[in-house]
This record gives sequence, C-alpha cells and structure tokens, in this order.
Amino acid sequence: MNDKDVILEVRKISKEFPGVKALNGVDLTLRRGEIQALVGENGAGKSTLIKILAGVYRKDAGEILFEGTPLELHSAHDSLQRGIKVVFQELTLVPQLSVAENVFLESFPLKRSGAIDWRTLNRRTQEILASISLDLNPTRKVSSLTISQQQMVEIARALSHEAKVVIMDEPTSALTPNEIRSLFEVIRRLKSLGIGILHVTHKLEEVFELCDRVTVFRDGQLVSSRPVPETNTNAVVTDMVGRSITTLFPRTHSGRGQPVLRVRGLATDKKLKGVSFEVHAGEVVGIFGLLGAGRTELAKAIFGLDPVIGGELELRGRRLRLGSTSHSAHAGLGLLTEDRKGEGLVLQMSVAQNMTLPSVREFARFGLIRSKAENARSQEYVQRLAIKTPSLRHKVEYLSGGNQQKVLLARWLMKKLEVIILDEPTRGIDVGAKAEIHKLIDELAMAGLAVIVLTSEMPELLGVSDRILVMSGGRITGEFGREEATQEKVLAAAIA
Amino acid sequence: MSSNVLNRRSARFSLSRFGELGLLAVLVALFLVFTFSSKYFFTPKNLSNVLGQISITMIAAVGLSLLLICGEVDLSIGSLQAVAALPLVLVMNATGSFWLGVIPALAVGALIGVINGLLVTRLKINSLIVTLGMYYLLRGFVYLVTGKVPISDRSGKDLFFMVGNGKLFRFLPYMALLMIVIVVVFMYVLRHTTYGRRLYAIGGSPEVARAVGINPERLKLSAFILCSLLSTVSAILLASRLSSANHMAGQGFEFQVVAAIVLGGVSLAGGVGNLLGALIGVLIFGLIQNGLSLMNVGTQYQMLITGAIIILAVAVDELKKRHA
Amino acid sequence: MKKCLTILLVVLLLVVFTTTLAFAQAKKPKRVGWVGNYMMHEWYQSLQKGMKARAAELGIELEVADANLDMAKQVAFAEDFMAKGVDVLIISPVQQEGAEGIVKRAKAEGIPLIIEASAVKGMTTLVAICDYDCGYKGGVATGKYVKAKLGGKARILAVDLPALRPCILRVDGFYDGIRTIIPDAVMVHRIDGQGLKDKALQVATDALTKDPNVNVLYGCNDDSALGALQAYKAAGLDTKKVAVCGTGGEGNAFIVAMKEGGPYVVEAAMFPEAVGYECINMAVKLFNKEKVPEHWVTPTLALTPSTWNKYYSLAGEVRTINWKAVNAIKRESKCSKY
Amino acid sequence: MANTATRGQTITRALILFNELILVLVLVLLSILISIGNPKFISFANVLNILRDSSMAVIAGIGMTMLLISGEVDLSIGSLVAFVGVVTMDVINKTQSTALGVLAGLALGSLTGLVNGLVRTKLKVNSLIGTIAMMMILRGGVYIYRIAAVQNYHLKRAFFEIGNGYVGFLPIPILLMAILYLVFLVVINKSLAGRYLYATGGNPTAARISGINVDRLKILTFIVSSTLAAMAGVILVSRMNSGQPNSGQGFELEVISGVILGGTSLSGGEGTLIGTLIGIIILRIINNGIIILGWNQDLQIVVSGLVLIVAVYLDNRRKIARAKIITT
Repeated sequence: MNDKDVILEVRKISKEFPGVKALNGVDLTLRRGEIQALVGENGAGKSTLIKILAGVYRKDAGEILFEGTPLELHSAHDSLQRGIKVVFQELTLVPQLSVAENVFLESFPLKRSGAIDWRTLNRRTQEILASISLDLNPTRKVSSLTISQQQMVEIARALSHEAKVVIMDEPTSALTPNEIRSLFEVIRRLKSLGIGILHVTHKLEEVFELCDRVTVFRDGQLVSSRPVPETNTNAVVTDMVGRSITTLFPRTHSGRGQPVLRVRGLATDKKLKGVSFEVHAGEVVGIFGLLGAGRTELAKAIFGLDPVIGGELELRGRRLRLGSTSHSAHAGLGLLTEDRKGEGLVLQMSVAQNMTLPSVREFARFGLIRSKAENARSQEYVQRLAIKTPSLRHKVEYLSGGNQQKVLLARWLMKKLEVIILDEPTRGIDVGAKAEIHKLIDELAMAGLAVIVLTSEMPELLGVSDRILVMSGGRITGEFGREEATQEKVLAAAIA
Repeated sequence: MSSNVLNRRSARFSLSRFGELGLLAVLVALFLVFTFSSKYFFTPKNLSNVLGQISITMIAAVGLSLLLICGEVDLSIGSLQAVAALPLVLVMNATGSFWLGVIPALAVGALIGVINGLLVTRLKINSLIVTLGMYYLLRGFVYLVTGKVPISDRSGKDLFFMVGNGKLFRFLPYMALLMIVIVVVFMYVLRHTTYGRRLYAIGGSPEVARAVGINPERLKLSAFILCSLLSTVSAILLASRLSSANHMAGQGFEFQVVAAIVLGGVSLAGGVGNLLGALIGVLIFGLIQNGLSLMNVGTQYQMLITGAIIILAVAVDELKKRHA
Repeated sequence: MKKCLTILLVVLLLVVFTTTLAFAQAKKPKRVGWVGNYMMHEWYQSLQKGMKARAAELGIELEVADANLDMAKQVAFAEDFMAKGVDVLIISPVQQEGAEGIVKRAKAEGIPLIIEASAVKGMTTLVAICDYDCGYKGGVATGKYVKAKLGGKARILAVDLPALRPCILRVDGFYDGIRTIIPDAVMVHRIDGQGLKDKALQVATDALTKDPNVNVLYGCNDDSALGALQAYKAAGLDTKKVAVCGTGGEGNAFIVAMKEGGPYVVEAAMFPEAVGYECINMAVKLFNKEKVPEHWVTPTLALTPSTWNKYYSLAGEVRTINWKAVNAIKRESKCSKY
Repeated sequence: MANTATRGQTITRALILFNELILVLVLVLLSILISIGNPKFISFANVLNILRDSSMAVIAGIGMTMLLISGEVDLSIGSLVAFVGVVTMDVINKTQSTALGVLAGLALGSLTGLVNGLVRTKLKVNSLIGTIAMMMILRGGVYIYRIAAVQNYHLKRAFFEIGNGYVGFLPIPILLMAILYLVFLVVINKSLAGRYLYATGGNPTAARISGINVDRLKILTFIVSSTLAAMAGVILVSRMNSGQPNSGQGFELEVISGVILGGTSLSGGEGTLIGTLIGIIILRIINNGIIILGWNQDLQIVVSGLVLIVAVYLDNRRKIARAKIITT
C-alpha cells in the first residue's frame, strides 16, 4: 500500500475521551487528486479524526504517514505548515477583520519595516478569490458577508498557503443548491491541482455527485471504504446506521383544516418587503429560499424576535401584537431557530429545564414550580423522542447535536401550540436523527398544528411539505402544491 | 456601494470611524459649553494643562485598551501605580539618578504583568477575578511595606520634577509629548502590524485564532505585560507630579480608565475598539473635570454631571449603532 | 421612554451649567484660590464657612476646588488656579508628601502659597492646629473625667487613621495626655477606622469582641469616636461605665451627642471655622509680602458638655461659631511634636 | 461507572459534584486557623458579631446574585446605601415616624433600581457603565441633598432596634437577613421567576423565544436588588445612628467580591445563594479574624485578595473534574 499517489495515510489511530472511545484504530488512505467522502452518523468519529489531522487533538495511538513519512502533529500550526488545511463546519473566521486579513491570518505579507503590506495582501487575496471565481472586495469586513461567502473565504484561505490536503467538514450544510454547485466546481479545481480532498458530509447525494471514493465510519471504527462506482445509497446508509432505513419522509397526516395563521404584508426595515400567506391546521407548509432570501427573517418577524415596520398577523381570527415574543408565545406560536446553541438551548440548564422552558408555567402553583410534575412530563418526552441522556438533571450542553435538537422539539411538543415554525430543523444532523425528526413533523401535523418548515435542502422540502412557498428578495415569488412541485420549478422561482 | 467604500476604509484602518462620531459630538459640545462658561477655559495655558492632566490616564488607557481588545481586563492598574512608584523613588533617593530609578520601576511593573498574565493564561482564571484580587493584594502590599508613610523624593533631581511638570517651549507638557508618542506608536501597532491584527483576532474569536495556529495565551500574556508597563509609565509621571511615592496614589484610577475607554467604544467583550475612541473617552472625562472646576462647580455636582454625561454618551452611541 | 430620559438628562445638564455660569463670570482684583482636600467632609465645609466669612469681610473673591481625596486631581486643580492667575493659592494637602510637587510648581510660577492642615517640605507657611497638642488636651480632660467618675482606671480603645500623619499625632497626643492624669492607662486597641463612621463601627465591633474590657473610647475625628460608641452600645456594654472623646468638632455630631448627656464627655475641638478664617488673614499677609511665621497655629481646646456652648451655638441644624470666644483662646507658639 | 467505583472514589465523586465544596473547605480551614490563634474567635458572641456585620452585605448580596445570574451587574449600591441612610434619618427627624423614614429609604432604593433597569433595557447602556454612572450620580446626589451628616434628633426606640435590637438572643439584623435569605432561596430555586432568571442570563434569545419578557424581568431584578441594598442601608444607618453621606464606600466591591467568591458567574446563567452566603462570610471572617488575632489590619485586603484568587482557581479545577465525571 505504498504507491506514490498516496499523500496521506492514517494507520490504526485511536483517541479516547473520558468515558468514550471516539476512535478505535481506524485506517484511512487519501491519494493525490482524489475526492474522498467520509460519512457516518454523529458520534461516528469523523470530526475527531479531522481534529487530530488538524493538530487540534493529539492521537492516543496509531500513526499518520504524510507523503510516506511519519508525521507528528503538536499544534494546528504544524499541520498547516505541512500543507494540511481543514475547513471546519463552524466557520473559523474573525468577523471583526477583513476578508484579506482572514485569508492570510496565519501570516500577513509584510513590508521590510515589519508593517503589514496592505497592497500586496489585498492584491494576492483578490487573485485567490478570482481563482475560485468569487467576486468579493478583499477589504470588506467578514461580519458583512453571507454564510456561503464566508465558506468560500475559508477555502480561499486553504489556497493561500499551498495546501496538499484539504479537509472539508460538511461544507455544504449552510449552502443553497447553486452555491453548492459553485463550491463543487472549486473542489474539482482543487482536485485537478492534484490536491487530496477529504469531504465529510451527511448528504449522500453529494457523495455520488462529487466523490471518487466513499469511506464510512461507525462508532469510531472504519466500516467500509469503496470506490463510488462500486456502491449505492442503500449500501452506504446501511453501513452508516447498521440497519437499513425504510422511508425517509413518512406521511400519515392528511387533509388541511381551518386557516390558523394569516400573514398580511409583513415587512421589516432590513429584509422583508411585504410577505402575505396563510397556513391551515394540520398542514405542513415548506418555505424555500436561497441564502439571503429572507426565510429566517420571516420566521423571526412572525414570532416578534425582529422589529416589524409593517403588516399584520392573525391567529385564528384574532390580531396578534407585532414585535412581542412573549405575546406570540402565549398566543400559541412556537419557533425552532436554525441556530441551535445560539438561540435555542440554555446550555447551563438541565435537559428537563430546557424542555419545559416555555411551558413551565403549567407546572407552577402560586408561582412555585412543582418539580415532580415537571420531571414526570419531561421523562415522558425523553422516552417518546428516544432522547439519549443519562438523566433529566444532565446538562443539555453534554448531549449530541441530534439529541439537543430533539430536546428543542420536545420543548414545543409539550406546549399546547397552534402554529410551529421550524427553521432548518435537520441542519447538521445525521441520517438516523433526520428521519426521526421528519416523523415528528408529520406527527405535529397529525395533531392538527399548522406547521411551517423553512429549509434549504431540496429533498427535505419536497418530502415534508403539503404546500411549498418560495421566497426571493424578501418576497414570496412562488407557491406550489405538493403534486406540482419539482426541483426545477422551485429553483426557478427562487432565482426570480 | 457606498457602504462598500466605508467598509474599505474601516478595514484598512480597522477604525469604525462612525463609531466615534456620537462621542465626538459630545466632546465638541462640552468644549463649547466650557468655552462660553469660563473665560479661563479656552486659554493656551489651561489647554496645555488639560493636555498634561489627561496624559497619565491616557497612557494607562492605551495599555488597558490593548487588553480589552484581546478580551481581557486589568483592575489592578490603580494599585500598581502605588507599587511601581516605590522602587522608582527609593532607588532614585539612593543613587540620585532618575534613570536608575526608572529601570526597577519598569521591572516591577513587568513582573506584575507577568503574574497577572500567567494566572489568567496558565491557570485559566477569569481576568476580572485575578485582577480584582491583585487590586486588593497590591494595595495591601504597599500599605504593609511603607507602613503608610509616603516616601518623598530626596534626590532633588530636577529631571524627575520636569518629567511631570515641565513644558516644551513653555507650552507642550512633556507628559503630553510622551502620551502622544505612545498613542501614535500603538495606533500604528494595532492597525499595521501582525501583532496588532492578531490582538483583534484573539479578542474576536480565540478558538479561530488557535485553529489557524495563533497562540492566544502568549499574545494575551504579552498584552498583560504591556498594560502593566504602560501603567508603570503613568505611575512614574504621577510620582513626579506628587514628587513622592505614595500609598494612596491611584485609588479608583482603574475605574476612571475603564469607564473612559469603554465610553470610547472599546468593548468589554473584546475584539472591538481603537485608541482614537479611547482617547476621546479620556478627553471627555478630562474636559469635564477641568471645565467644571474652572467654573467652581462643587464636587457633588461634578459627580452628578459626569454620571449623567456617561449615560447620555453611551445611550447616544447605542442609538446610533442601531440606526446605522 | 428613552426619549424622555435622554431629554431629562440634557435638561439637567443645562440647568447645572447655567446656574454655575454665575460663579464663573464674577471677577475682583484680589482673587484667592483654595484647593480643598475633601470638600464634602464636614470639616472642610466648616473650614470653608470661616474662609468665606473672612473673605467677604475683606471683599476678597474666594475660589474653591476640591481634590476629593485624589492627589492627581489636587495637582491638576492647583495648576488650573495658577493658570487662572489667582493672587494667592491655598492648599489643603490630600497627603503632605503628595503636595511637594505643587510647592515647587508655585515657587516656579512665583505665586504665594499657603498650606493648610499639615506641613509640606519646602513650603513658605502653614496654617494649622497642633494635632499632637490637640489630642493631648483631649487626653488630659478625659483623664480627669475618668479619674473623677469612672474609678481612675483607664483602658483605651482608639480609632486611628494611620494613612494620615496628623491623625497618628492626635492619638499619640491623647495617649500621652491621659497618662499625665492616669499614669497606668493602657491602650487596649488601636485600630484603623479609615476616618469613616461605618468603617470605625465595624472594626470597633471586632475589637470589642476580642476584648470588651475598655472604658475610654477615643477617635481621631468625631465620626471615628461616634462609630466606636455605636459599636460599644451594640455590644450591649454599659454606657455609664465609659467615657468618649472625639477630635475635631467638624460638625454638629459632637454637640448633639453631648446634649444627649450620654458618655460623650470630651471634644478635642479644632475649630475648623477659625482655621479658614486665619487662612485668609495669612493670604492677605503673604500678598502684601509681609513676614510670616513658618507655622501659624490656630486654636484648639478640650470642650465638655458644660463648656461647648461658650464657643458654639446650635439653632436647628445650623451651628454658629462665637468668634470672640474662639479668637480669645490661647494658642501654642509652636507644636510640641510634628 | 459508579457501580464499578470503590467507596473512596464514590466519596471523591460526591465531593466534586457538591457545588460549594471548595468554599466550605476554605471557610472551615480559616475558622480553624484563626481559632488556634485566638479561641475567642469561635465564641458565640463573635459568631453572632460576624453574622450581624455580614447581614448587610448578605442582604445586598442576594440582589447582586440575582442580577449576575440574569447577566447584569450593579456598582451603584455603595452610593445607594449612603443616600438611603441620609434620607431615612432625615425623614424620621422631620416626620418623627420610623416607619415613614424606612419606607422613604426603601422607596429611594426601588426608584434607583427602576432607573438602572430602564437605562439598561431602554437606553441599552451596558449595566457596568450605566451603574458606574449611577454610582457617581447617587454619591453626588446625596451630598447635594445633604452635605453634612444627618444626626439623630428623634431618638426613636424602634429605629435603634432595627440595627442593634435583639429577638431573644438573636440580633434583629441577623433575623432580617435570615428571613430575606430564605424567601429568596425559594424564589431563586423554586419559583418561575428564578427559572426565568437563569434562562435569561444563560441565553436571552432562547428566553425570549420561550415567551419570557426579558426586559421586564431585568427591570424587576434591578428594582428588587436595589431595594434589598436599600434595606442594608436602613440597617447601617440604624447601627451608625446618623445618616453619613460618606458611608458605604467600597460596599459594592465587598458585595461583588463575595458573590463572585461564591461561584456566581460573571457571564450570567450560573450562581447560587448558598455560595454567596459563604463567600461573603469568608471575606468577613478574614477582616474579623485579623483584628481578633491582633495582626496588622493592612493584611485584611492582602488576604482577601489571595483567597479570592486561590478559591476561584480551586473551584475551576473542581468544575473541570465535575465535567469529566458527568460526561463519563
């Protein structure tokens, strides 16, 4: 196994954290000019391996061969020096600095005086950005960029110092289809430069569109590594979850009831330009839009999280006060934001306390919380949603992403709701958990709630929605029934 | 498009220039009010005095700004002012040389900086707590070693006296000269050197910095040392003005400085702010003190007004930010 | 809401500015500038009364700035006054060594300078009481009372302010004074009350739990003494078995306490009004280049519940000094200790 | 792993999991050391004395803890204590009614809290800066209101009792402290308000999405906290028997130091009242002990500073160990 194409070889690497064996003697081989997919459920050990290769973690056992020679990584700096560049899922940019500064953060071009050579810095950044066909002003503050643009800047950084291996940790999780397309072009260009690419992802369609080889991890071990032509979705999924998942999008609910939520000419000073639509009981409305179309803004505006300058909301015929979260929450609205940690969970609080946050009133008598009732109720939902937690008093911080998302869903399942808004409910969640969450969405509709799902993942959109609204530039630019909706139609409306 | 142009400038100079506009307005307003309410205010002599008076605060403010920008804070600078003056005056009285006194003073300052820095970066204790502890510790230390008896300058060195009281061309106080040099140097460092940009980086997002191979610990340590060194410089100036090392020196100084630079838009959260803002903040406080005293306003009214102005200024700033 | 608040603040600012304009405009030939140490303390309030009174008599314009216990500020304000070009500068040092800079500065600028309260190296003249002798007088008077009323044994709790030399001198003086009457008097506690009543109360409480067996409470200022007394009461000790002596007579506190007829039996009074009065007199002398002593001593006297009203009268909450009586008090030519 | 662990391990685990472990150890250690130096320290009288002197800081500390949990801070309580004292005494002098005086004092507290809260939530001024400003405004204000200390011209018994009286053997300040402490122990740990406080400090957006009116909650917390500080001011003025405009200097730092020492996080969302109680008493014991031992009083702040740093460091270590155990 020592042909000279191999640039990176991982042998019998193990890594143990208190209580968990994150990696248990895994092997992995990456060749020059190869795009290798690394897939596996959350907790399979993908990110641990990446962090080891990035020099963030130290391996307990095993060895790393880089260009045939053993490699000891002591710091992030080491692996950068050797030409291993990791594009992490949570973006590693400094919002306060400019694009150029971020691209060359590791080492600015300097003048003889030791001062930063701004001209060169910006010129070279411009060149790199051009090479990945990205038109950005290098002096723009990163905080003013969209997520996808930031992702591109990350990759630009990878190119800024001749990377030999580029590792991408779910680069597309935040991107919209055509952004993904241009990202793939970039990745293919990297491939043509002879760079080895390790592409970590949850989206199997990407594997078959982009990659040459697919490697599957499960529970810290290597399950399979096959050339893409020699395998198929079902085989990979089975390898990942150890069982075959039947239907990804169960639909048992049927027939919509009374209109519940009416939105008329909703507008904010930033994004929304007057949005009108209505949602019925027992109906799942999917809202699609490219990044910056105003999906999230719409959700926040409806819920009162962002200030609204115009329009009106009606819930079951009653006018809703705008811009008051407490008011809309009490009126029976629920919101699952896309930013799980930043806007959803209270990390210092226990699983139970996070679940009951909106509904804890119901367990209170004379303003005092009856913890028995609270715990009983929480326990019920822990079981119903199969949330993996040692106890109710366990800090939610320590749960896996999927389980955290379930806790947030439980939060709204517990409460008597009229309308629930789910913003990117399955972002960064593995196949197994995804399926369970899609099942829950269906149950919510069954229970007669009006469900609004905002998503940028086409299969999910087409899978869960009874009706699809498409947004672009802060307006609704298209509406399709479940039957008539196709990927092409939706995209056409989204670009309009 | 225009926003793009603005972005270009703000990135080039790392200056959120509009950030200061609100405060600049406040500053100008104060200036006018005082000019019209006291004929002594707008005189070269008084203005040069004010310039000198704010120097002590501003020099320390430069150091503390560096710290705040990289996401830490130091509440012990006031107590340090009392500590650092001791070796200065002692050695000066012994050797009769000002410069021989400066060396141990700076050494002590650096040492304190190292201690603060190590406690924060190595033992991972919140800097607010570490330096609050040091705030008590150092003050108590001075009380103990001096027995609360000030040590006055017996070297009779004119140089020592001139440092804090002399003026260039009978107008520009040497203190102000030193302050301007320091401010300019560190403005340059913050804007145009890798070190400066990295301070912003680790203040903005430490984990990012680490991921790209920057070592936040080492940078923060250096910032702590710089902060203590600059506070020591301010301590030397104060000692010269008091022509003694004094156990009561610098009481409440840390809060003056923090208030001034936070007023100047340097964020306590780290990663945001610049020395121009800090300077404006310090100037606002300096002008209020000087102007009101020229107008014979009683201390109780001065306190009231200062407090009101702080709230006013910050509120205006916040309003502007949200409508920007 | 925020609008109203903002407007409110602005208005407030304007009001204060305009009201203070009045001060700023006034102008007279002879201007005296005084940089106080801690104007908000009653001592300096009363001192200012004296100064203002005398300045008014002589038609001198008096300007006052307050260092508010901040030495850097004090230097700054001294500068400001020199910049304003006052004819005479009066300084009450926050901290004597801390004012040496100002002395040099004034010399350089050629402005006559008076130091109030505590001597500063290189100064021309000092207007102040003799702290040691003042405490001494208090000690003697207290000793007599203890000997007569409390069975001649004296066990002392003294609340000191070691940060300031004058206070140390007073406590030393008190101790020496009381021992002239009761030679075996013991200093049981000598604690730092920072000159503040709440701090004095706290440390005295602790001291009294350590050893409650004291019958003399002394404070280097009235607040310190009264703080100690409060601690004594709170400890449930018998107020009939204790004598309290305060120092200064800064405000009404000691008068009220004496009127109560409680254990507060001696006040080592320092007549702040008189100090202020003399400061102005001295200013005139200096301005006219007259020859002046290095230390111009102002009167001190141990007052008792029966004698205080010769020198002060209290109407409502306003006390007025009896100048004739106070100026008649015999003064030391120079202090027995500095 | 508990089942596999030996008894020794389980005990250490239990200790590490117990939040106030370090504090209790420090408290006990200090007490023992001081008692060795002077047995009087542990005497009933001195214990009462320590508690009584802590009562004011603890009462104010309850409010400060709630503020820090909600992610805010209040540096103006020191000046407030002075202002409340002066106003209370003055009103009693004028009305000859203790009740009215106390009410006036508490009202001033609530009002200050309201303003602090509005400045924070409506003007969006960072509470650190906002309350530093309020500290100046109040200190200036009290001197404008009354430049001289307000003496006791009424000699009301009830007024004296507040700070110096006893119920049985129990000093009234301790009683007040105990009652308020227990009440707020329930409020913080068992009530909706308490739960919302933690949520707001932990993640404001999440709190808002869950229907909590964050602004109103914060304003309320500021009011409660300032009113408690005012209560401390009332006790202090009764103990001093005069309204001193210069009192309460550094009180805010004393309280905050105690609360931080008690393990309350500066970034919000974490903190316990137990910790606050122990933290404040530890600092008080240091001051008291050094006098009882007859040491140089300047050591008070030195030791306080040391203990603050060391205790917080040790507690960090414990937290890390705790996290390990939990994730296991």
